[in-house]
Amino acid sequence: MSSRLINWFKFSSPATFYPLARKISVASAVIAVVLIAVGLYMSFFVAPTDYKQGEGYRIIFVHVPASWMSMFIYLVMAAWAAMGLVFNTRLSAMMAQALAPTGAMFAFISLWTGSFWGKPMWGTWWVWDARITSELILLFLYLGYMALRAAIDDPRRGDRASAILLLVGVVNIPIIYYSVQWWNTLHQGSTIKMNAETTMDETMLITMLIMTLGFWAYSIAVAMARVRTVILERERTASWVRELGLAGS
Amino acid sequence: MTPGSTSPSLQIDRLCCVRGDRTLFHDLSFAVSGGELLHLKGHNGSGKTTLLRALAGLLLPESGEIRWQGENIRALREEYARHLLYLGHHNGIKGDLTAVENLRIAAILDGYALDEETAWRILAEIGLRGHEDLPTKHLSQGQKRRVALARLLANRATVWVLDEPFTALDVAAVQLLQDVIHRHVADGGIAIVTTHQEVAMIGANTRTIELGRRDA
Amino acid sequence: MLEPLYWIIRRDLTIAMRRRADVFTTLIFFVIVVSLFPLGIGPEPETLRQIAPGIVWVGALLASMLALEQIFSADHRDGTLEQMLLTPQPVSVLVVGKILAHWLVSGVPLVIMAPVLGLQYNLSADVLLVLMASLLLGTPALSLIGAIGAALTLGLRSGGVLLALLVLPLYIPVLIFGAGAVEATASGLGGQAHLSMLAAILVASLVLAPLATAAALRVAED
Amino acid sequence: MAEFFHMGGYGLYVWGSFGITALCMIAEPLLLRGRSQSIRKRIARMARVEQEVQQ
Repeated sequence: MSSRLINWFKFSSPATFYPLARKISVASAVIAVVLIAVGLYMSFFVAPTDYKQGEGYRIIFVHVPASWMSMFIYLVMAAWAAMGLVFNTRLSAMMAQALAPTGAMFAFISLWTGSFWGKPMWGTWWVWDARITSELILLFLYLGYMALRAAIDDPRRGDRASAILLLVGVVNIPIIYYSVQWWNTLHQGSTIKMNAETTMDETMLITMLIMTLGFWAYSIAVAMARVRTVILERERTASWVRELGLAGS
Repeated sequence: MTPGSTSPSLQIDRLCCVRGDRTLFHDLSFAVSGGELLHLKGHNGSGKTTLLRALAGLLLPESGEIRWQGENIRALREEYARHLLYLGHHNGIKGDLTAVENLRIAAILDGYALDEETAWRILAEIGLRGHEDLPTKHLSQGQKRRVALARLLANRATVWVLDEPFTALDVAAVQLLQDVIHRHVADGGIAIVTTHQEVAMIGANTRTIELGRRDA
Repeated sequence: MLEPLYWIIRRDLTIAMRRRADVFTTLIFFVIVVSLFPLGIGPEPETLRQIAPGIVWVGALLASMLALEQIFSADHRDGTLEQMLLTPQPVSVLVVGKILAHWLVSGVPLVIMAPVLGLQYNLSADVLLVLMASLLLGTPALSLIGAIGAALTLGLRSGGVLLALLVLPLYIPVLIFGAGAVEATASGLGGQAHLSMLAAILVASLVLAPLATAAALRVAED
Repeated sequence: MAEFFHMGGYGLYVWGSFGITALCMIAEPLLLRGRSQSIRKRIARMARVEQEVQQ
């Protein structure tokens, strides 16, 4: 009996999740729009000018949330991957798959805005700073994951292989980060901190938190929308997909 | 053979395998016990190879269980492998090693020692006299298959899972292989065999399952 | 557990000895890549001495990665890999054996060759010694980590390039501590700390990487 | 207003950062929409073909 239940669970969970994902996606999208609008308003009109970095510091309101999201999404993907490997559920692998492009995008935004912040502050577009270098490596890890997924035709093999890669990556991230930091201190890296927490004004902190929450909601909205597409792509022959009656929509 | 009085048994419970978009079989259930020969038939693409790979534990089924002595083979892993001999489409022999070396390495990895003398005797029995110490890449297709099949004579596994064992074999070898399989079954072992050509696998305790009949 | 390990190493070494030409390809690649840099940078001895640790290390890293692509593919093609997954031996032990054999054939020659290449870059004797030590600790770690990537990309169309994309980011710590050890010695700081970090990475990857590789091989043979 | 866009001399950097972020976060949902529509169309087409076959 119990194995029958598991059976049912495995087969129909993408089907039952499909409509649920839509609800989550729409709700998160609304929250994201509101939070990001508030966050942008605060970034430009409420938060005061920094006495050291002038108006240029406002970049951190997108840079820091994007960096946090890029790291956090990788961890979430790894957690889904582990679940998928242990319980052999397809949906968890699909969730990891759906999150990857968004995570990679945030890693890219983090690098881009970091570079735009560094140019006026340090005078160069690129500095081999420990954080920036680690973020670059994180982007490589995302790209590797997506490339591996794309290279494997059988989706189930793709699920399991990319899950292993994610877990290997997540074990390695602290080691990579530590080694990059070691390397950086030995080579007299830049001493300027990007988000010097000590000088952070309270409104700045609140603004950053609101932006971060907005990015969170955005990520959930996009990931849920993408997981719906992934489900359709992978389950296109399943009877429940045919019964959706997608014609016209 | 396993010690103790329980007869070996392999149970397949509501097995379902998917390849890409295609469901190869769905809710497939059957059981095989010691002294039985299971002959799997089916057209190309009906999922015979997939089923055998699942039975060997190489392939993770979409759902359902395969149980050896009542326990899921996924949980048993190495313990199940001890009782299993799988022969797939590939011969599983290294072209740079000789037949004797191939046979001995396979034996050691399977967990038992095979001395040089026995290896030579087995290879002679299977009709490779004079080719024993030649790198197997110099052998013909049929001879390579014989090297792979020599493992059947050396092995002590209970469950034989053989995927198309008769391909590339001549009439004499087919006869020999049939005898070996029937002897194994008569000794209380299990043999699960696929063929697509009509090789007479009939003997005592032979059961035939045809895959791909019902449309999944 | 040690007996199958011994036999798998013996098996792979026997095969490698019977196709000796393959062994030299990796080594020649290493020599050529490292010799290319002075041609691109200029023969200034001081500049070369400064960048030597990085170049020799990156060269060794690329050579070891290229060699790794082959570690499982032959066994995958002829079906011996699936037989290995079906033996009563723990797959991770067999994987360790295969990696060790592979390292003996492709990694050790790099370690031996490195000081010769170091001479091209005017490195002093004690620096060369540390270079060898760092490679001796580092290349097996590279093989262990790279084997995960080789198993994940087994049988895929774009295997080689994909392997590089997956594995190179994971190689970064080994590169940092490996080249760092040599550089620290050259600048008189001493490379002890770096070498012990390398040893720690080697031990960690010896414990963890074979498990991941074994899991990846099971997936690849699915 | 001009002063606001000038950002105390940091205009290029601030707007370059916020701009690319906005671009990415608007482009991603749009691209996703395209992908979703193409698979929906394909499923609808498959369903039509199936119906025709049945008739």
